[in-house]
Amino acid sequence: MLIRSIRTTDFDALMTLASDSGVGVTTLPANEERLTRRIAASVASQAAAPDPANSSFVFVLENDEQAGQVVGICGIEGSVGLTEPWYTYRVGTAVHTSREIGVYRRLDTLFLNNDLTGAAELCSLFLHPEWRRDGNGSLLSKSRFLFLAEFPERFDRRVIAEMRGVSDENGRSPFWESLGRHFFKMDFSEADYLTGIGQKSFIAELMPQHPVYTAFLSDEARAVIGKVHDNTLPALVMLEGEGFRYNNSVDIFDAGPTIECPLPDIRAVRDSQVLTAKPEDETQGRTWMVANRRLDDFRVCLAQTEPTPMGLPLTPALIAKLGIAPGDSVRAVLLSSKN
Amino acid sequence: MLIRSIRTTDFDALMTLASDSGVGVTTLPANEERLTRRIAASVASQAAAPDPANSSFVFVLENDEQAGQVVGICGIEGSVGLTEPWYTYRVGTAVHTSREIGVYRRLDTLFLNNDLTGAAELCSLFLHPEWRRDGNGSLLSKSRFLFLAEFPERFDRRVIAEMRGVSDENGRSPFWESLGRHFFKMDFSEADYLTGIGQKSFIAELMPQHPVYTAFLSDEARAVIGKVHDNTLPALVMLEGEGFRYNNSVDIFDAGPTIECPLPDIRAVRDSQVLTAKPEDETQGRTWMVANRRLDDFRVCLAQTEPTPMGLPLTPALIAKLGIAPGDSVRAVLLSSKN
Amino acid sequence: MFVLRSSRMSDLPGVELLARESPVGVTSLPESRDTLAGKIQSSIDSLAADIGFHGEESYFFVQEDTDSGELVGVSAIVASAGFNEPFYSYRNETFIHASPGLGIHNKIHALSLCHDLTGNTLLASFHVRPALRFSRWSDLQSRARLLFIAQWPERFADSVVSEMMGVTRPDGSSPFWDSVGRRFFGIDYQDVEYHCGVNGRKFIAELMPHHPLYVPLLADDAQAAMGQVNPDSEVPYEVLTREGFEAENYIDIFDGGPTLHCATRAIRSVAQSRLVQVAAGEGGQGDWLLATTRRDDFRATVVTAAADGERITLSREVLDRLGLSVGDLVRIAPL
Amino acid sequence: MFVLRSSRMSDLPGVELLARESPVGVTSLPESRDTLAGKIQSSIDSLAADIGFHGEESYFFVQEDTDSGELVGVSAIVASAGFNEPFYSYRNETFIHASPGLGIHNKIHALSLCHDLTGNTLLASFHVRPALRFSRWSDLQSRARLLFIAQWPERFADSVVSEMMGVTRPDGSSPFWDSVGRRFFGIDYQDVEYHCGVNGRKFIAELMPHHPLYVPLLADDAQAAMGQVNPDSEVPYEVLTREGFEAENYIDIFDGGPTLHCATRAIRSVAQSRLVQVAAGEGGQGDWLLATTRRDDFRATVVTAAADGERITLSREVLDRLGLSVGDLVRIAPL
Repeated sequence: MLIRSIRTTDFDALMTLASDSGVGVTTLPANEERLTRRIAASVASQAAAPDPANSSFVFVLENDEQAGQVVGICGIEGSVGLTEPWYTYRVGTAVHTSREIGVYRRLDTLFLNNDLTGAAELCSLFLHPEWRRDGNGSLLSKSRFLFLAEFPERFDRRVIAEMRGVSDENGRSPFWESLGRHFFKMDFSEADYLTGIGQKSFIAELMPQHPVYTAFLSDEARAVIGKVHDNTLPALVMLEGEGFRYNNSVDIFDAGPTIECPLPDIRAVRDSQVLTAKPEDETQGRTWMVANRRLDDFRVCLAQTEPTPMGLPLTPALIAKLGIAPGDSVRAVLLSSKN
Repeated sequence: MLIRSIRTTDFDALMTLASDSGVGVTTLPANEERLTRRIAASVASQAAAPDPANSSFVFVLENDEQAGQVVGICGIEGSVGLTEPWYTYRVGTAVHTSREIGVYRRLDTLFLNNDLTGAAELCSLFLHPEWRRDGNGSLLSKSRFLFLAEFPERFDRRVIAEMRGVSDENGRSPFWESLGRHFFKMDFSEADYLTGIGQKSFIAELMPQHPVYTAFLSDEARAVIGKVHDNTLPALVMLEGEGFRYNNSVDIFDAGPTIECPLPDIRAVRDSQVLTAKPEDETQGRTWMVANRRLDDFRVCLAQTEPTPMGLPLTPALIAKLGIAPGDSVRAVLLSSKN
Repeated sequence: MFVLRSSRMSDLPGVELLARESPVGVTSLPESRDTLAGKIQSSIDSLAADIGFHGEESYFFVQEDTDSGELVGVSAIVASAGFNEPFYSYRNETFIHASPGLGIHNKIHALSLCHDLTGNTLLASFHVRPALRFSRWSDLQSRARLLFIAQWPERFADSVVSEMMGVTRPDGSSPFWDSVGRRFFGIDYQDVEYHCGVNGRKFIAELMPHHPLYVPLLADDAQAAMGQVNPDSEVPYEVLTREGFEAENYIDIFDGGPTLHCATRAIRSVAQSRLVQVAAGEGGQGDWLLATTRRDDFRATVVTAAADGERITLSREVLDRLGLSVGDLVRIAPL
Repeated sequence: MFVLRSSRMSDLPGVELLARESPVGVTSLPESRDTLAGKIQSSIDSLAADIGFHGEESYFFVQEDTDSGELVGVSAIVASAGFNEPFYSYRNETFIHASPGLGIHNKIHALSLCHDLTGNTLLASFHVRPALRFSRWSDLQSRARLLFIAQWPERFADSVVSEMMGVTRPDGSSPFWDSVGRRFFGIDYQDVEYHCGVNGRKFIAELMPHHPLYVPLLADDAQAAMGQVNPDSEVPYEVLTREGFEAENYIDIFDGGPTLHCATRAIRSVAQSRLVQVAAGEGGQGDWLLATTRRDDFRATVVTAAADGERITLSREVLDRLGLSVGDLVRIAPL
């Protein structure tokens, strides 16, 4: 399996992949015009001056053993909210006390804000269900950290990831039913889709602008604030393992948590090393992610190996797959902090 | 020099010390009744059930070579805001855009909130000016982390510290002049004093309850949001070295930053070790803080030593000063991560 | 015959009986002897003082059955609502949330805590014996205050407000309170009404929401209770809406009952009242609300009598009961 | 003589000249031929339509010098302010921040963006030639609209509002805008007025502050400009305050000028207007505002004539200029 920069020729494969994606993955809707734009943006980002405002990188997971079939996608935005406002709710606390009548009340509040404006974002993660095995999910998600480690000047120092919130098998979000529906008069999936295709101005137009006391929401809605969908739990655990933390920011539609980590503190960024690719016919050891350090044709593979003082042993096949020559440098990190 | 739990008999020494304290140290006003209460609370906390709500510990720095003169003080609250609301401003971002007329505006906002309710607080730090040397300041401040490490169940997991904001030599705060004065119709020092003596209900009564756009504040006021007083810079640097971070919470009066760190992530907590006190006539090595692990008569000293597999070498004099016997266990950590 | 007059300290036992009988939502009439005595004393002091501009005065009136001497009703005027502390209301706000692109145009209602009515003159403490409800004597109890205001306008604000009790359940709980106030106060509706009557309203600033409450998020029965009048307030509500008071903009922060308001000069009994001279005699067809113009001995009643632009003809009994002599000026308004 | 009438498309060149001459703050009268043509067409359509309840109609009137045929003034009525998008104002709010313990009692003023006036009828686009300012003809230009409203009340709301231009500096910039709006829009006052006139007001929802602005935090000259009327708006301000309009509660979100408002039935020219029959003749001392009652040919003027409760006597010239015959009904109000 190979992670590589997206190419214009990936369009058809991506449309197929996108139509398999469900409600909640707002950044990968099955919309031709938007997909075309995303691919073009990623290609343009490679040539752009190193500024977070110019960065919109997308990578694909290719099954290189089966004629280059694209089975997954992931992306990183250098800096969000610079053209359209980026909305989140902040979960805050309001304490009301009166000594005179002996009352102490603590209420949670939701403040609409744009506090995450400017942050880099991990986005667009999607892996075909058949390929959700053998560490492909980890590779797809974490490969981005080697790119961040290699090109930090192209990304904001604050890195965020939006986690899908709780909804039932029909796409019904209890948070939406209790709050958003009153203001948007539409289904959650419709609002989610509109956001996904970049029609965000309706949020400013329709959203409650004043803080909301969660006491006025349904019990089910309160219970899911800051909680992820069961399907997203593995992704959350994985990113927490990399150092990401929930900091009281939640999605305005489904109340899923936004987690964040300073770029240099991400485990796979901090622990990654630059090593020399050392050809060996056979290698063994723990599982490493290995990247080719190239901006224009970035590639990442997994390898069972262990670094030596002479460099990182890699098979010639793997070296070829990375598009490098023996003796070139690579950036590598253990796939997981636990192995 | 010796850090130890405060005692009722320290009252006179503390009144003297308090009257040397200036504007900005709201937690140590020269107020008899309040000092008496603080001492009593600390003594009572030792006997209380282990619950953050019961914890209000105060320690003193004693010059044990000069008849036990008290030259410094520091404290830890187990959980703030449980009787009176604990106010901070959150520095947020509001983005306003209109595609139609091509405008993108990013404005900072100040949201009054009680988000830090429940957190443990480092407080009441004061060291007599003559004794601000030889690492006394570091010892005074950091000794608390050994207490936190020893008795974590008595403190909230979230530990905060309020840093004094910018004011000039006359105690004039530019932030106060631009914001607070309009609502409180009093001097900064008066508001600061009232808060210090626990008269906090006037805040709810007089404070602007709606978010404030910082664009309407003076340039000087905007410039000091989240900034510390020059005199406080060393303390900030020291706490940052221990892992504390600014998270966009500022003081409602002078806009000084509140910094925070999860209790187990504080460097001196995380790296502290429990070792056996091993008597040696002479010891040498780096500078360690050594604590006696006692709740009722907690003591901390500095020692030049290095741990051995047999324990931590300490002179008999130091062991006596800690109020322990040879072979008792102590908790120790390097005074600084850098030495 | 019934006569309304400014209260004296000797009225206290009778006022207490009426307070005990009054519904719990009349916060301005608590069953506390000290509080009631304070209201009477404040009224006595206010009447004695020379006032150039309305301030912290209040006026307390009782209605007496002149045959039995029994008190049958009470009512009061507070010159400035919220003189010492703000007078809180929820303002009904409408936010329009429109997205032309999506063809959506929503009106979202919200309740904002406000002090808009602070400083207005407040009609309060209204209660009459149940047997007199919807009679001319309940009109007297409510409207004699308006003649008092018409007579001494310098003592009152340009606008007058009055809080109507909101709806409660049979057990005395309030659906509006349970969905709204309870979340912030954590105590029962009866308790908060008691605290308000006895301890003043300082704690409201400390406990009430600082941000508008979106109405669609409130419980259905709380939404239904907004602006609804308790059956116990039907009498003053009916009287005051007839006087031109409006109910749309403000509701009570505790029970959601409407707060009526009207520009002073537009109040019917103020606008239509006039000063006439007293003549002695019998007969006449008109029903008149009539009040003396003596601040040291304010009395009012309802009479059926002949009146024109200059004169009203009153029977000997009325003259006696009101302490009037022929030639005195009185203020009258059509009933 | 001057006659006001509903506008026709052939008025466009004359209207353009007046629009060019009008001050920049009259956003409802931009120098855009298309926009002006749209306003005239909308007026023609609105007059032709049968209306049961006020909606998106608007009415556009011009005043003509009947001797020269030259247009000397324009004015308009928008049946429902903010029909398609909310009508924004800043509401003047007062928050009371009191601490009894400290003996502090502050009134803090704040400006809250609101939609309170959405749906009210709006008087807009007023402009007369400078030579006619403060003459009876500027009265005619403004007040003929009120007779129109009185004649067809079902076409209008229960309240009427009108925005007065706020103060500007000699260079055309606005002190209120520079301290307030500019922070959110980042563009010049003239630009925002232009966008409003041409692009509508959708962008306001996107850019305006969502939270109240505390007045003490505004620049001194912005505070001073709140509710102040630009000299160019003195004429309509003077006319409308004479009509009973009030200026206290709302100000314009861009320049801080007052937004006047009045209950429709309380407007003086509405309340005092009456229908009378036309008689032919000369003489008479009264000055009357007079309008036809024909929706398909609305005309109005000011006459000095004799009138009583049933009849007004008009000269042959007036009858001709207004297209009236003896016996026709006209609506008149004292000038």
